Amino acid sequence: MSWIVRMIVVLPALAALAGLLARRQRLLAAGIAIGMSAYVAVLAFIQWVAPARTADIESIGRLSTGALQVPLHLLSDRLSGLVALAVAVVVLAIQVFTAWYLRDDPRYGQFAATVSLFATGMLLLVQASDLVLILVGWEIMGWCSWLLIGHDSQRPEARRAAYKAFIVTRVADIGMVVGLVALAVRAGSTDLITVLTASGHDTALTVGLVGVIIGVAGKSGLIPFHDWLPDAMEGPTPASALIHAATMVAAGSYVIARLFSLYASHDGARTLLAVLASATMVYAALLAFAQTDLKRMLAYSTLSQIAIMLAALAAAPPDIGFAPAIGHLVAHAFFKALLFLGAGWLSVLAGATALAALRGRLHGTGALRWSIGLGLAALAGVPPLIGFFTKDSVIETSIEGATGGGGARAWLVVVALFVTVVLTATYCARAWLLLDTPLAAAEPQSGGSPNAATGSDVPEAVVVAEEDLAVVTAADSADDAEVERVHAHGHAPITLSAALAVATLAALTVFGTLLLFSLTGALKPGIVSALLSLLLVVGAAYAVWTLSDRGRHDVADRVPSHVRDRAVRGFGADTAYVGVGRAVTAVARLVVALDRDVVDAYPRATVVAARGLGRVGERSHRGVPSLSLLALLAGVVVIAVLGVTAWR
Amino acid sequence: MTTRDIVFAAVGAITALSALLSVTTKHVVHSALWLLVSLGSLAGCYLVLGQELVGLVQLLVYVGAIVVLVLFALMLTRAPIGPHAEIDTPAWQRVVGALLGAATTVLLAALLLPLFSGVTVELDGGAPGGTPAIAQAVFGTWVWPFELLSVLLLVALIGAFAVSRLVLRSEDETVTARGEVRR
Amino acid sequence: MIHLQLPAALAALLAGIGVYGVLARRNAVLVLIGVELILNAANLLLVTAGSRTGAPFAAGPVLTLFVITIAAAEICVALAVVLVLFRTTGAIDLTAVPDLTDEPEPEPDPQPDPEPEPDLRGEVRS
Amino acid sequence: MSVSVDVAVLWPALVPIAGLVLVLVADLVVPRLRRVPYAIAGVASIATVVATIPGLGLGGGSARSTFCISAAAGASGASGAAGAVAADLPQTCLWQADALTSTLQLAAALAAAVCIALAWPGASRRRPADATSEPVEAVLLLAALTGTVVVAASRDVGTWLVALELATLPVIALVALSGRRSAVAGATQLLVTSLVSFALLVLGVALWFAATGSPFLTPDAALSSGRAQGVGWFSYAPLGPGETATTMSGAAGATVVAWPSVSAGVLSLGVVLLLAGVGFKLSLVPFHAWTPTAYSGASTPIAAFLATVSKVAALAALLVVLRAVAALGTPALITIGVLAALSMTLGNLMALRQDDVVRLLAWSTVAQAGWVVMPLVSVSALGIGASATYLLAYVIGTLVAFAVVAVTLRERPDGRDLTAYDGLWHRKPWRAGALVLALTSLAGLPPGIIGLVGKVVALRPVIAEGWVWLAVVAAVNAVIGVAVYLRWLRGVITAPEPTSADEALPVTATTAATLATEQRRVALAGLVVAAAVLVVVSVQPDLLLRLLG
Amino acid sequence: MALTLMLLLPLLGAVALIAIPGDESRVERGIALGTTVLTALLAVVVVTGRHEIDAPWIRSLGIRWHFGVDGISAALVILTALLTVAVVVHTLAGRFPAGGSGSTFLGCILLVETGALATFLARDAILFFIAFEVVLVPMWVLIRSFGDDHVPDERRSDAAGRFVLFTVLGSTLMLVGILFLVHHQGTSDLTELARLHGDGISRSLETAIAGMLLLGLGIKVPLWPVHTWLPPAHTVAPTAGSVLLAAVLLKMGTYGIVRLVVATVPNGLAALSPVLAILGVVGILWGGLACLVERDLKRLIAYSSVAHMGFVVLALASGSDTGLQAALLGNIAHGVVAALLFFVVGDLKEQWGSADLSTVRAGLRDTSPRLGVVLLVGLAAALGLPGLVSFWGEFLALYAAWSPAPDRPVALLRVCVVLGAVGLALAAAYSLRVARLVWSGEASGAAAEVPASSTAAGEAGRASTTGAPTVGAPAEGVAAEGVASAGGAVVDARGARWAVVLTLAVAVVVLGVLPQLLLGVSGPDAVRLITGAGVLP
Repeated sequence: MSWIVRMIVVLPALAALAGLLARRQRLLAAGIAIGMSAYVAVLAFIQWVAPARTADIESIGRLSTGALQVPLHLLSDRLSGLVALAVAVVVLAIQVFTAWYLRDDPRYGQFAATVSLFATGMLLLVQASDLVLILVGWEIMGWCSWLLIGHDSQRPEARRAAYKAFIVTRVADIGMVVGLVALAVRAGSTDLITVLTASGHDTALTVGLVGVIIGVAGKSGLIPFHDWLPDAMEGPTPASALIHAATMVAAGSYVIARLFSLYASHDGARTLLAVLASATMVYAALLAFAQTDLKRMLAYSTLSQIAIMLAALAAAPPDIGFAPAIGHLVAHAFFKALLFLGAGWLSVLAGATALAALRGRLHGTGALRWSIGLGLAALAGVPPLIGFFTKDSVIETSIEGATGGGGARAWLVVVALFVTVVLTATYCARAWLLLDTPLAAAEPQSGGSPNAATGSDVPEAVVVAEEDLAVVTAADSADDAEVERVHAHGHAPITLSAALAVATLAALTVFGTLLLFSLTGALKPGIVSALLSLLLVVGAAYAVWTLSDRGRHDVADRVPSHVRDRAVRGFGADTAYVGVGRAVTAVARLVVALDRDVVDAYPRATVVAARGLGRVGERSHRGVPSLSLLALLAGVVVIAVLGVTAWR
Repeated sequence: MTTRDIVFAAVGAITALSALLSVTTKHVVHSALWLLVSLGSLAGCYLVLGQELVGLVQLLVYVGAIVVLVLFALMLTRAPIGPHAEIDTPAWQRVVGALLGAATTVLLAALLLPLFSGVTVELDGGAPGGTPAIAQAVFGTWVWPFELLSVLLLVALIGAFAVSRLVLRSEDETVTARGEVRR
Repeated sequence: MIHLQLPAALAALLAGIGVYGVLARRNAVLVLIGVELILNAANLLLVTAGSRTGAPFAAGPVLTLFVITIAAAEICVALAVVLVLFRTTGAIDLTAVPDLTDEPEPEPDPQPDPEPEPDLRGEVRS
Repeated sequence: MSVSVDVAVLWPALVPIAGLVLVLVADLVVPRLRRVPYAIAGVASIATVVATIPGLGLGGGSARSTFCISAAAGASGASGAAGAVAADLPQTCLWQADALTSTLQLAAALAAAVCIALAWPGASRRRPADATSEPVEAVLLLAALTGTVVVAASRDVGTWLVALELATLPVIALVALSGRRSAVAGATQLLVTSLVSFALLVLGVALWFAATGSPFLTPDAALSSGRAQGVGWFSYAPLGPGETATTMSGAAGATVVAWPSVSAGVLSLGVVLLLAGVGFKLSLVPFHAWTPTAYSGASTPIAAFLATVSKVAALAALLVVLRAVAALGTPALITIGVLAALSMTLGNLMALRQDDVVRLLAWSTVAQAGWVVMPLVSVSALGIGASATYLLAYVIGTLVAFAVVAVTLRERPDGRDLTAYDGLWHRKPWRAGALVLALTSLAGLPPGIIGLVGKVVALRPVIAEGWVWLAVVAAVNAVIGVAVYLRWLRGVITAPEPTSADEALPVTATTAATLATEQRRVALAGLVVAAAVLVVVSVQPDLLLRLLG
Repeated sequence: MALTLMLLLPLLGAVALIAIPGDESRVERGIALGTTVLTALLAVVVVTGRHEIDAPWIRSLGIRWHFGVDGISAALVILTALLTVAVVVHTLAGRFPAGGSGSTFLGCILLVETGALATFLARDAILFFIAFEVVLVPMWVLIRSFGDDHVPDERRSDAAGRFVLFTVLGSTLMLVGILFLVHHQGTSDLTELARLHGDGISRSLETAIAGMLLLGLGIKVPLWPVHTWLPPAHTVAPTAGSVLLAAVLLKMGTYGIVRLVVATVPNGLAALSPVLAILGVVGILWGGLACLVERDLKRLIAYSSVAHMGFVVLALASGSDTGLQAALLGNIAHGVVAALLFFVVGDLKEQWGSADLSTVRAGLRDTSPRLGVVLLVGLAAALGLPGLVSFWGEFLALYAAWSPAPDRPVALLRVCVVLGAVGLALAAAYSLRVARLVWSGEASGAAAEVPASSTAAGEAGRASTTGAPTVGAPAEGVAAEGVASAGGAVVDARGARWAVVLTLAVAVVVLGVLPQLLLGVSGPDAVRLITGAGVLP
């Protein structure tokens, strides 16, 4: 059995390597990528069916690191089985879809290979039974996200977005690294089981848990690290699907789930997590409502949904544990992948991702309409789709946590959850109405063509210094990527396999709930909460329906325009990042100046002093015999006095 | 205080005084002559100390040869006859010189006087270091440095001879005035 | 009988006067006088110490004789050099800055000295 | 006479004297042959090298001695109770050559031979008017060598003084004989400095004699000054009953030293004056001022002689004194430490500014003198051996450097400019290799391993005494020193600028053609010998180190 | 026997090469290549067989010709030998740098190899010092004569002079420290000194000795604030010189700290560890920050070296066996990564004529994908990406600093850990900055800020800087034109050069995936060294 676990991790890596070597042969590259993902999916399925329930699968052997134990074991249990399966399936679907989506991209080979490597990172993290391996997987994903987001490296926005994504998450990783180090120190080992069972060292535990939360906040886009995620839409849509659905952003939830028993015993860390998650889920949902771009809306919805998972982990009572959160992770993986692939499909058809350009384009697209509809419904939590059950489980768990001694922290989560339910339903309804209401019924747009509308406000936003850490990205520039892509490659009908991949995800969105039965406690709907949230969803949808005049208007237009503009731009979070970047740059300039004018001044001053002394010496050595006699006799007297007094 | 002490004090005072005059006089030739007096009286000191041979050699070599050489040199270098202010170094240098000289004296005296305090030598009854003993030592014990000394003298003469005959290639060039800095 | 402190004191005095003489004179020949005074101070000390009973091998007087001889040899060479100096520069002033430029070389070499020692110069700030 | 003379032991001193006499005779017989004096001098110095070889293998405390004074002779000078004491005196010799001494003698003779080779007269005479120049120079060189050889083996103040002067006086004349105006300036400065230094030296000797009562530079003599009861002159005899201290004075033989510390103070002053007197010859700051003037005034071979043989003489003389003083177990001499630090620093700083290679080497000599005496802060066998070792390493390196300069000067008149060596690596790879080895050895960098080992050796006694400040000063100076020598090397390894090199080449060719090939060959031979020694000791430094025991 | 041969072979090769008057003939290439390859083979033999040689050398000083290999030095020996092969192959595959004959160049490389190998193998403290000095002159020649011929002679001279003078100051101070140690312990044998483990020296003296040694070795490492010699040296040095400097010479400093300080004066090191840790962390941050605004690519990598060596120093300050392992691993990691980066950057500089980042150029990703991909691997490794070789050293360094040996200041070290982790973020920032500018080929924003300063870009650069921020096809076209004319086409790595960089990139990955390859070698000896149980079996 253990070889399956190893293969799950190693195969995508091999696929990445092989794909890189075969990048010139497009078919071969696609074959490798898809074949390997399929094989991994099969293996993951086997693991899901029969997890080995062991945590000491050797990977590359124990490291000789002195007192520290680094066994580098892998594990396999129900949790890893479920998540690995979800990941593998989503990756497979994305690989299949990519083969079509990037059909004309000259660097398709690299892209597919990078996706495989990305899958390696996530699967390694899922299967790891060692903090170091978790960190390895974690960072591999970060690096691959840089490559994927920056895939269109001709576009400055893409480069900046990639840079921003990596730097922001990397800054947060300071906490992750310190946290994992602290946890390892506490246990004297990096083995997960040892870490979980170790005791004592409260400081190290606090530092460890808080550090991990900071790291997770970075990767999962919690406030204040959230702003990289919308910008990451600069990447090709499959990359967005990959990052947002099952892998990178969700990895934080998985890590905290793995460490749940430690968190369960530490209220402080959980309170921090609850506050961050609650704030993020509401804030992101609000922003999602205001977005003008479909992909950015989905990105904000991701932030909100991930925050829901983390909130579940923050509020869950210890006896229920992490299962509801993981349930929602899986559900989110399916429906978000579905939504992104659907959005990609749609953008190919429509040649844009801006909602204004997409208005009504969904109407009459058959399978695509169904897919997006299902996705949005699942996102909004409409029964009987998977999103409904998992979200309700989260709410129920939180309420249990709140009533069962969770206190203010859990109540905060509960309130935030209900608010988010309303907001989610609102923006989903808005999106559906915008996309599905035929253009004829809609009011004429004032903005003109998206190109002209977006092109005008770009320059002011992207003037950044070379050295700046963070970058301003035009809010709508994700759209430009699609526009250019379609402009370059033209429209093409979707291939059967790609459509099939989308359909599979749609099916999983509907029936995926069944998978969750394998994880005890993942499904835990409560009648009251379910009804309440259903009521809220329906109410919100109805409100949107009426306010938007049955879809003829964009309901978000009712928001005052100055507020909305700023919301579209993320309320200046990016500017704040730029500010931080500028500050760091200023410090760096100071360092360089100090390096040159202070640190290096000493050697230079030495040289000047040596030269000066030499000049003085030269002036006093012009061969005057009298002076040499003076020096001689003065020297003799001095050393004689010195010698006589210092003798013995 | 014995007779010898008194005699020595007298001769020594002459020695010191004339030495002082020889280094302070503004008169170039006087300086050499005062040196003559000083070295001569020093020979007297040697005699008082019971070292007749040394005293005689002092008179012979120093007073007879060296001082005469110095006088010759003064003449050959066209030293001005009569007092001349230009023979001394700048005042600051002389002050430093005086300080250093005083320091030398003080240092030596501070160390030597305790060393010889109370040490007396009986010279009247025929000193053991008489001339025959010296002769015996020079040609016995000290024969090796003595022979080397002869080599030294020979070489010094040859060297002095060659140097004084030296014809500079640049002789026909304009002779620069004293103290002029060319560069 | 004689107290040896007296000659010792005289020696110290002579040495001091000699040191002053060396430093106070700019005429090379007169500097030699100062040197002679120091030498004689040393000689007096040698004789004084040698006159103490028990000096082996008549060391005091013998060394004095040696020193006198060496001094004579020195003066020989010294005066020769002084004469050459006089012939070269027309003066025997020891406080003068000597003219170290030699006779014209085959090529006068008027080129300015290259900038000495550019090592460790500050980085060129770009 | 009760002085034994063993001619076989004395050969190293007799050979150069014989050569000296032979030169004079030859000049009488065949005054026209200009190379004969040099040939004789060369042969004589090489023979001196051979003569010192038997002394090299001496191990432990053994030495080849002559002019030894038997106990009876010593007693005859004294009388009474002193005679009884003198019977216990170990044999005192005026010539005592152990391994260290022999090695220094060997180095001096070898360096002299190389200098003679470098000074080999050519067919085109520099001073046609001066026919006597060559024999005089040969005589003076041999005399200076004699002085050096003798001073190293001397153990009494008489020989020591005479030999030291014998090593100094001819050099003054040699500098003056270079016949340039700057040479006269250099000679003048050297002369007055040496005269005053010699006067101080005599004063120091007198103080030594006054303090110890012994004319010998031996440990016993030194010990007699500080010990209440000893074998020396001013020692207490055991007081018999009824006797009082006052009655001990006078003819009783054992006189009273009032306070042993007084005598020690006198001794210390004596040693310091000796150090100062020798320091001038070693170019220690502040006795160094003559160095650049004299070096640049003198002709290059003479400068090389000053930088090598003279230094050997000076250090040998100093070591004779310090080996005697070492018996006192005197702790470190602060004086030497200060002098060493000053010399290194000033020498290096000044060398950094020189554009004339001879002046550069002159200042480097000052700096290296600091390194040479630095180990002597520990007045012990360790320090003395280290000092001698460093001296030899320095002598070899400097000799090679001077040889390269001398050979280059024979080819191009601007050979004293630093720029004349630009691109030497490409023009004359072997000579450049020798120069690189020499300069790196002086800088204490590989491939000049011997210089590096020298630095290790020189620092050891300092460390053993715990003189951190001096070690740090030395470390800093090692850096400046490297800057000094690399400044020269920088040009050597640079590829020549095409323009300047092409212009320079024809000049070089014609100049070389006019020069006698034999002259060049001999000079080159000198260079090759020196460089070969440098290579050998760099590969196996132990060869050099073991010579010194 | 094999060991002596291994040391003598490059030496003799160097002598032969330097003595050969000719220029770039076939014979020289053969000698250089044959010597290095043979040396590398012998190195493998020596390391696997754990050879040792012990013969008298300078008897009077008690210095023995004592060389041997153990777990601490094994990896470094192999690294040095193999990298020299890489350097020689890389050199032979291209054009020799201007400034002198090719044989001199190769000879200097071989001399550096000799010195480095001898340093890593020396088992005698003074022998170590001598070997330490051997590399100086050849490296000085490499920088001075064969340095970048685009910069004025004075800058070459300055860089070379700085290198030598700083290092000599360091090594002479180190010598003073060594002599103190040897004087008080009575032996210069490193094994014996390690066995004594500081016994018999008072604590204050131990601290003084450790201070002296650390000061001396710190210059070579280089430790902040005595690092200022490194950036100029790297900037000016030819590719081969940069590679050897970064990958081999810097290692001598940290190796020296392990051998001479950790093993012999542990208490002194413990007393100084706060200072060491602070300097290490300041170096990490300082280097990282400097890299954020540095314009010259080679200088940038030099500063990143300062940062990386800061981690090694931090690990050493912790005093635990994990820390020692981290330091040794970090050492090798930096050696491989820096070598890779300098090879690539050297190639680029050779073609660009400068390594100025403010010049606008086309992205490597498009113009020369091979160089691009290895550069990317190198940068990923430089930012400490897990799964690549640097990660392990840095992670373990942080771990070790968090849980140091008992006698260390825990609170201070933990602060250092946090700051070190900040340094990791900075590493990401500057690595990606380089990747953005070079790999993806970003038109530089700084060029727009200071248009006057970027002379190289000229007209084309100005055209592209104005064009760059605007989005859209026409502007893109202008930028592309400007890029093409300013940067010129970069010929991709081919043949032997490609093999060299590819091998290094593969090594970065393989060692990153299997760090046990290195850790396993040094593990047992590291523990013995920390506990003072002697080093050699």
